[in-house]
Amino acid sequence: MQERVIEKAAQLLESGACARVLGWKTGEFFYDVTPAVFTSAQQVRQEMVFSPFCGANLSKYLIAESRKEGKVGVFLKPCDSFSFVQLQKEHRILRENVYAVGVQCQGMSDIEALKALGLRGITAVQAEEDRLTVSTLYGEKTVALEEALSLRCRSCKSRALHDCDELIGDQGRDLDTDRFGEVARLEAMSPEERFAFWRSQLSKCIRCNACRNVCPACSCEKCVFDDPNSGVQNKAAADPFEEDLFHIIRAFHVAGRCTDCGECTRVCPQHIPLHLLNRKLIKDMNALYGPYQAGSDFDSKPPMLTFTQEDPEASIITEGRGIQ
Amino acid sequence: MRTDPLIPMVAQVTHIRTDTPDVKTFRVVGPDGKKPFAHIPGQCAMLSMPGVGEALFSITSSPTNEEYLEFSIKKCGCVTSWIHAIEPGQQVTLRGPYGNGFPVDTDFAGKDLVFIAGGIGLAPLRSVINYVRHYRDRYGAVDIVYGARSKADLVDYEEILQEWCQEDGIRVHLTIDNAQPDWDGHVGFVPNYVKELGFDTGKTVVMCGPPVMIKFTLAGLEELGFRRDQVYTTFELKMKCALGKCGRCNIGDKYVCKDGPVFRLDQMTELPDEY
Amino acid sequence: MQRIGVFVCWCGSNIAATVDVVQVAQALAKEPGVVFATDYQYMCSQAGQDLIGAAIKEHGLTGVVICSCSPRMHETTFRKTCQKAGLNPYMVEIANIREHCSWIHKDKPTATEKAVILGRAAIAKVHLNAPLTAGTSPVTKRALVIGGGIAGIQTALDIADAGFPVDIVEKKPTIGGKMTQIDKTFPTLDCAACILTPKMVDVSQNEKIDIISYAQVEKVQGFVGNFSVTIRKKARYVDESKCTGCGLCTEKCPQKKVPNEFNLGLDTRRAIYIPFAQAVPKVATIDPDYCSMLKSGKCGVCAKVCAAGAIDYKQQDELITREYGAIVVATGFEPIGMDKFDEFAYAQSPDVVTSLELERLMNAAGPTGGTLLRPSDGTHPHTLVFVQCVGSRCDGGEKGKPYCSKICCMYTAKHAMLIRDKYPDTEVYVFYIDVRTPGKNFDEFYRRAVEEYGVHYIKGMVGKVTPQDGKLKVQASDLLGGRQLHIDADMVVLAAAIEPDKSARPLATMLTASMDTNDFFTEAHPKLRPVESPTAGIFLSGACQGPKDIPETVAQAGAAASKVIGLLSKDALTCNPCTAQPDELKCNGCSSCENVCPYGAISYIDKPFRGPNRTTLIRRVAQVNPAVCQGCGACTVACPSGAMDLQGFSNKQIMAEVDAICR
Amino acid sequence: MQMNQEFKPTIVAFCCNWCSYAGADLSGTNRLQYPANVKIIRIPCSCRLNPMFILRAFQRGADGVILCGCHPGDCHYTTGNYYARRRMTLLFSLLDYMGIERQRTRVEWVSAAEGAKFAATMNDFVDTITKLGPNRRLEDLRCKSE
Amino acid sequence: MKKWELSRLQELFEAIAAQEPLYIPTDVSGQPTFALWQPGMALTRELNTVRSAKDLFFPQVEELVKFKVEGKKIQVLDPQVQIRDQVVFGVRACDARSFDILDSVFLAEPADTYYRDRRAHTTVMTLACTHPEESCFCTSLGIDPQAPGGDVSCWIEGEALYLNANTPKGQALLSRLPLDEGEKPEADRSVFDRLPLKDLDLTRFGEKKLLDWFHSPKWGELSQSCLGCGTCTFVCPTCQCYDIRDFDTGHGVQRFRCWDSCMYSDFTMMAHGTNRPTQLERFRQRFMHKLVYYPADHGGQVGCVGCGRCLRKCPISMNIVKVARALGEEEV
Repeated sequence: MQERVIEKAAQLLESGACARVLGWKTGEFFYDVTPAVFTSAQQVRQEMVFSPFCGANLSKYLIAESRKEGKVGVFLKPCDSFSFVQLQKEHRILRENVYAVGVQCQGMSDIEALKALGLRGITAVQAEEDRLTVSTLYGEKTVALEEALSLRCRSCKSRALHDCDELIGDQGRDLDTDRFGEVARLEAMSPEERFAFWRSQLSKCIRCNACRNVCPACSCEKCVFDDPNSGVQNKAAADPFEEDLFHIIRAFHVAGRCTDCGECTRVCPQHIPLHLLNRKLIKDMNALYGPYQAGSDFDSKPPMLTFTQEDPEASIITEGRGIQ
Repeated sequence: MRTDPLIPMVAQVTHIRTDTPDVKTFRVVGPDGKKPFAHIPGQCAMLSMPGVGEALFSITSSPTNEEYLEFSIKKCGCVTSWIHAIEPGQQVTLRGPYGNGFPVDTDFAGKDLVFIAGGIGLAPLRSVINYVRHYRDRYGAVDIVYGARSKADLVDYEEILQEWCQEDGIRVHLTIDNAQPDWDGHVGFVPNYVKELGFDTGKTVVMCGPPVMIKFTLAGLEELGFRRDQVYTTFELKMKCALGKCGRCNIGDKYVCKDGPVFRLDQMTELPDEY
Repeated sequence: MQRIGVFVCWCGSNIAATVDVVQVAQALAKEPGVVFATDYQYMCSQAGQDLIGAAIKEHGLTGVVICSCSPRMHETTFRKTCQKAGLNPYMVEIANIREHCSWIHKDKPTATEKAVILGRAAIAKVHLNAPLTAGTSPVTKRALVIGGGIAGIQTALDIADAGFPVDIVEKKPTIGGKMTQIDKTFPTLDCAACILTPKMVDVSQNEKIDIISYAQVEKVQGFVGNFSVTIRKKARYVDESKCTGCGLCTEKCPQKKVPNEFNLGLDTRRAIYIPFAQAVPKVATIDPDYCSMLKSGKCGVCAKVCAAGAIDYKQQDELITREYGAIVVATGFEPIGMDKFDEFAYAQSPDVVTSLELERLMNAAGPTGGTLLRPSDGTHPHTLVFVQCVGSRCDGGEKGKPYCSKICCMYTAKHAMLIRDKYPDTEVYVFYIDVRTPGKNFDEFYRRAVEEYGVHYIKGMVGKVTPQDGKLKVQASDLLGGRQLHIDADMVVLAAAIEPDKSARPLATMLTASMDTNDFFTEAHPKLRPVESPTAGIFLSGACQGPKDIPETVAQAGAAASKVIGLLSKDALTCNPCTAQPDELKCNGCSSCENVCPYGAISYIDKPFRGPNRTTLIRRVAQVNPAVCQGCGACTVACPSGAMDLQGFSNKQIMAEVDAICR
Repeated sequence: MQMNQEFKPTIVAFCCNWCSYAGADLSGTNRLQYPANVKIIRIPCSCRLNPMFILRAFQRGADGVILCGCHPGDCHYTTGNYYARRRMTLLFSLLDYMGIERQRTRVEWVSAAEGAKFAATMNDFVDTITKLGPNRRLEDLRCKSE
Repeated sequence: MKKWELSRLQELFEAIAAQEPLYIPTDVSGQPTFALWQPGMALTRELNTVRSAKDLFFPQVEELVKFKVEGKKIQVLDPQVQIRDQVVFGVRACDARSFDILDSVFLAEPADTYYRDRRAHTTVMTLACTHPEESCFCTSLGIDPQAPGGDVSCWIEGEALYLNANTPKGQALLSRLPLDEGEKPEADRSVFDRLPLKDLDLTRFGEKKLLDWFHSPKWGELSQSCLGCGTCTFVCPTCQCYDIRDFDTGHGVQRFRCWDSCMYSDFTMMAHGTNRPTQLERFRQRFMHKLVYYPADHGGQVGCVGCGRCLRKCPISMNIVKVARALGEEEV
């Protein structure tokens, strides 16, 4: 796969089809891959990488890149392609300036998953078939690829690539993973337990804004939390309330627009399961207003921007009847 | 009560003068009705309204004024808009003085001085000019070149006419950007006017104004034969602590709040041009 | 920082009895920015308004807070007051300390404390108010009247009389409405057709009036002064311009078994028909449900007999889009269906009829030529029982309506009287809950029925009607006599409740005009603005707003017309300046706002912006048409970046109110 | 809040201008009592209610927040309350999911004619919140009065 | 040197906490962080905390002063910041070095009294590293992870904790504890020689002119995928930029300071614009400050302690090592 991606990128640049290509660049280690803009085939061949650690969703970079001179090539994994479509739906990406190459994905690995297995001082990883050989400062260990799978990939919604000009690998299908299991588990708790859970999680927040800045849905020109005129600007959570406020409002602002790409949880330095907020809203919207997947098409109306006269009343929540 | 440089004192605005449509000059005294603190021309102070915010302003009154501090403030942001809306008697908080100030008693001593200001840029220079006027015998000839968009935008116009223009040994050169009916003075931009005036290269230049003005005036001065080490200017950057700690006004290895705001231009050539 | 004046109104004792107004003024005087605070007996009086005006000038006020009655009552008054004193009218905020405070609380300290908090919220808001200037929009000098009954006719005639063009949209092939079906009118007993048909002719001959019959409103866009309405004119398969109304086709048409809706199905008509002789426009219409030519392509008799060549089987529905400045709703009423009232055997016996059917049975142009005959066997009925309030004043409202249909008492008295007059051999019983006869000469009329004509009025309800041996066994209670009655009647007449026409609900949605739970249109103010809908530019005429008799309907129709004339005589309208405004620097151009805007007020443009380092960025940003925006604020919440804000109800203003209240 | 003092909740009621605010007016006109804890904020339409305002109210010390608007289908702006309904349903669900007491928030449709319903609703809501006690889970300690 | 049985570590904590509040690195909701020790609270098994130990002296949010405003009058109220003696255990050598860097900023005249008082009242017990992560590079900054410094240096070797007081404050603490005497066996240092970043050199940026680094063409490439979040700044033990903000509580105004990040677009934003308009300038500022500006002003001391937090936490895996390497390439 890596060879095909690099070759494609090089070819796009060499042929002049694209002025630049968005991909991933090798790092100091095997896992610290950085999204990068490549401008020459030579650079691509030297520095480009496509490994199971290329988790970063590149679609958000297209907001700026597609507005620059010349065409930009981009490699999109299935979940990234949902964001790609959603951003187009919101008129954020100029599609005519983008050449999208879909890359089939069997799930991405994550250094955090390896760490969760107790591995420390990881200096190298060799991938072969379905196993990873992990070299550490303290010895070598072989783990199943599945064990190294990133948290979000364990509940992948779809391997279908959307709106790509070209595919590397086969077109995938929607998957039927238990995406809302964790949400349901929380829902089943008592309010006190849920409150304790979220307090313990959100109190870790350091308001670094990584979740927001990486989120393809949080692509506002100016976020309300940064805007001195919004009346709610804040920089650090000075009170537990502000920790909640930021995440509630963020979840609400991306409701119906969040494609569930899982970047927020991936980048959180404090491992707050932020996707559980977004997934709750997705689950509710699906249950209340019919199934909807942001970024899966160009025509459907996001549930927060439409209504039916028969929508359930808010009293189903406030009177505790719940969402069926 | 904790004492910390970040904890301000309460001060009171006793008098407000409207200079131009968007500049007002505020007279501030301490809680005891006296001048809050002594300062060097070119130094600044943090004024704030709790709940609105804190901002750094240069002190425009001369240190020789024993009664109060003055600040000429242009309305441009949140804090300045608030200050423009207050009335005399309003209390504010104050901390300072901050910054190095102009080397009035060292580098400037005995020199011929040329002050060049544009718009609100006169504010920090007014303190020096009045200081120099007060100790007139310590300095040589004084030239003041001051320009604004229009006559109405000239700050301290009354003081300039009534006092500066009347004083021996001080030559005031006013200019406005565009001609207007009730103006018989010079018309044109400051950099060009400076070149037209063509000062003796032995003089020391003190300059403050918008970045464009600084840039072109400096070029003009160099054309006239001035060296950068003869030119002083003062900067404005975003500041929060004014103590060289919060990191905002950091340029290169300098902190504008603590190492500035007054710089001799040859010192700046070593710095990134992030100002 | 604003310079705010606070004015606390006593409203006589309405506020002052429960709220310590002096204390409120004193407390609010301490709020930041307040430079003047006072109280006065009646702020809305001329003296009160003068006081405000004087204070604005004397203290150089930039904002005014008035603690008084509801802003719905006097906001406009105080805005004008301030405007006169040179202050922008949108620098005024009202703290509602009457309806929301003094009138609902009894304890003075509590009410006073609350009044202070409400005042604080208003002060906090006015701090963030910005002067707003209302824009203007032009007025299209043409009115649309929806419904061609007596209400619509009268409204159209009055508007046309003032020189403005009017279109009437009527869903039936002819205008005239329910009144055409009525025989005589109470309390004068003059013939309905005699007073209505000349008016119909007036309409058809009036150059200013365009009748669009057999048509329905399909889409409404725009706003007061600038509506754009799409009307679907149904195909009648007859060219209106050619048809002379000779009626030959309606005689020759072989399809004779079509229930005649004009006579409420009591007789039949042809597949091509003119509803009645005086129809306007007097043009034939083909009923596509029955015409064999249209259904199977076989027949074509009408086309053959039509000398004018007006028949056009290929005619299509036509969509007409026209611009209007004002729209009058005159959709009228219908009697409710009787299917839920099995006890009266309406479905079982043709001799159980509704009052409107009785009108047809007594009308000279009706199926019986005006002779009262039993529909079942055409015999002369001797005993008639009238049942009142069938479906009216029903508690719970499952079977019928909670309201009084208002006209039944009088038309029943009329029917009873006419029958006793014409057929003195009949016995007429009227079962009633109450007899309601407010109105000029109404009670006299009812008393004549009882006293002169010997109609048996019995207070009580009919429990059951059972058809048996050609008779209708009526079981009823006599509440005053305290006994059960059994009457063998020949006919039973049901005073069916009336309800708004079925077309009203979808129309209200299109017009964004509000309705009450019974689907009657809501008026802008029940007393002071009875003929206007809360939606600007929409006016109400006739029974669509509530049950009415003919004189009331005509009066309201005239009133609606005069309101329309008032609107159309203006060259431009002042827009509501409290509209949404995007901050282009924050706008993402994502279209969220456009998606939720009910008025289509939002569009997008690509606009160049200054980027960092002297670059130019082209960005898609939202634009709001202030003439179209009505200021609901849906877009402001849909906007994730907060770029869209609502003037007069900005995010910061509302949050300032929240802060002040929760402090 | 002192322990020996009776808990008097702070309630913020957002009312749409056309129906519920008028309903509240009618309730006043008819002298129908409801507790003074309820303070009404007028908004043009229920769809103007930004979730931010609700959170702000809780932050600033509100113990309950209620939104009143026109009945579905009766919105002065035709569709505003339908959007409000979706937004509030989801917001309340999210708050509930985060363990915030679901009874602290409510949406009630009150027409201009329903003065009695307005008063009854407010009485009931105040009652519910009083029983529920002070808002502790979504409070900002800095905003509590000393 | 003092000694304590590792199996009785909780008892040591108990003994310290009985005298002064004790902070230890422990796992809170799955994340290692310094927390107030409570009975039973165990040391984290992770090498280091997510956030650095700087929080102890320079908390993310800190109230500075209160105001009361009435009409035109303002009252300045004491924030009543209570700073008591406290002990922090388990600070790694890198974080301990970061205190020196923070001191040079906060204790420079005029000193920040909030920071100064916390420093003065805190006894720092460091803990030597035995199991570094691959991202560790403190050794390349001249830090010995086995000689962590602070008021008391601690080592875990075998089944014992060894303690050595470095300062009078440390001695005072140890003297109050019932410790045994003992000599620490020589530790195995070989793992430090295997560290992949051991040869990194961050100290040579003083060699060239400041402006040459500033104008390096590499900055564009390096910063192009930066998200502009504050993760690196907030987990960094030496980042110390802060913002001062006011919060109107409805009863008064709280003036507080909170961490800020030079990576944020509003960091230098003024009413009429910003002097660092794009992420390139902001990104450059952060690394220039650590590698060039700070050393220029502090005798060559680099503003980085090699803790490796930014390597582990950056969402796009851009970090000081990559920057230094890229600039180094440029140099060659």
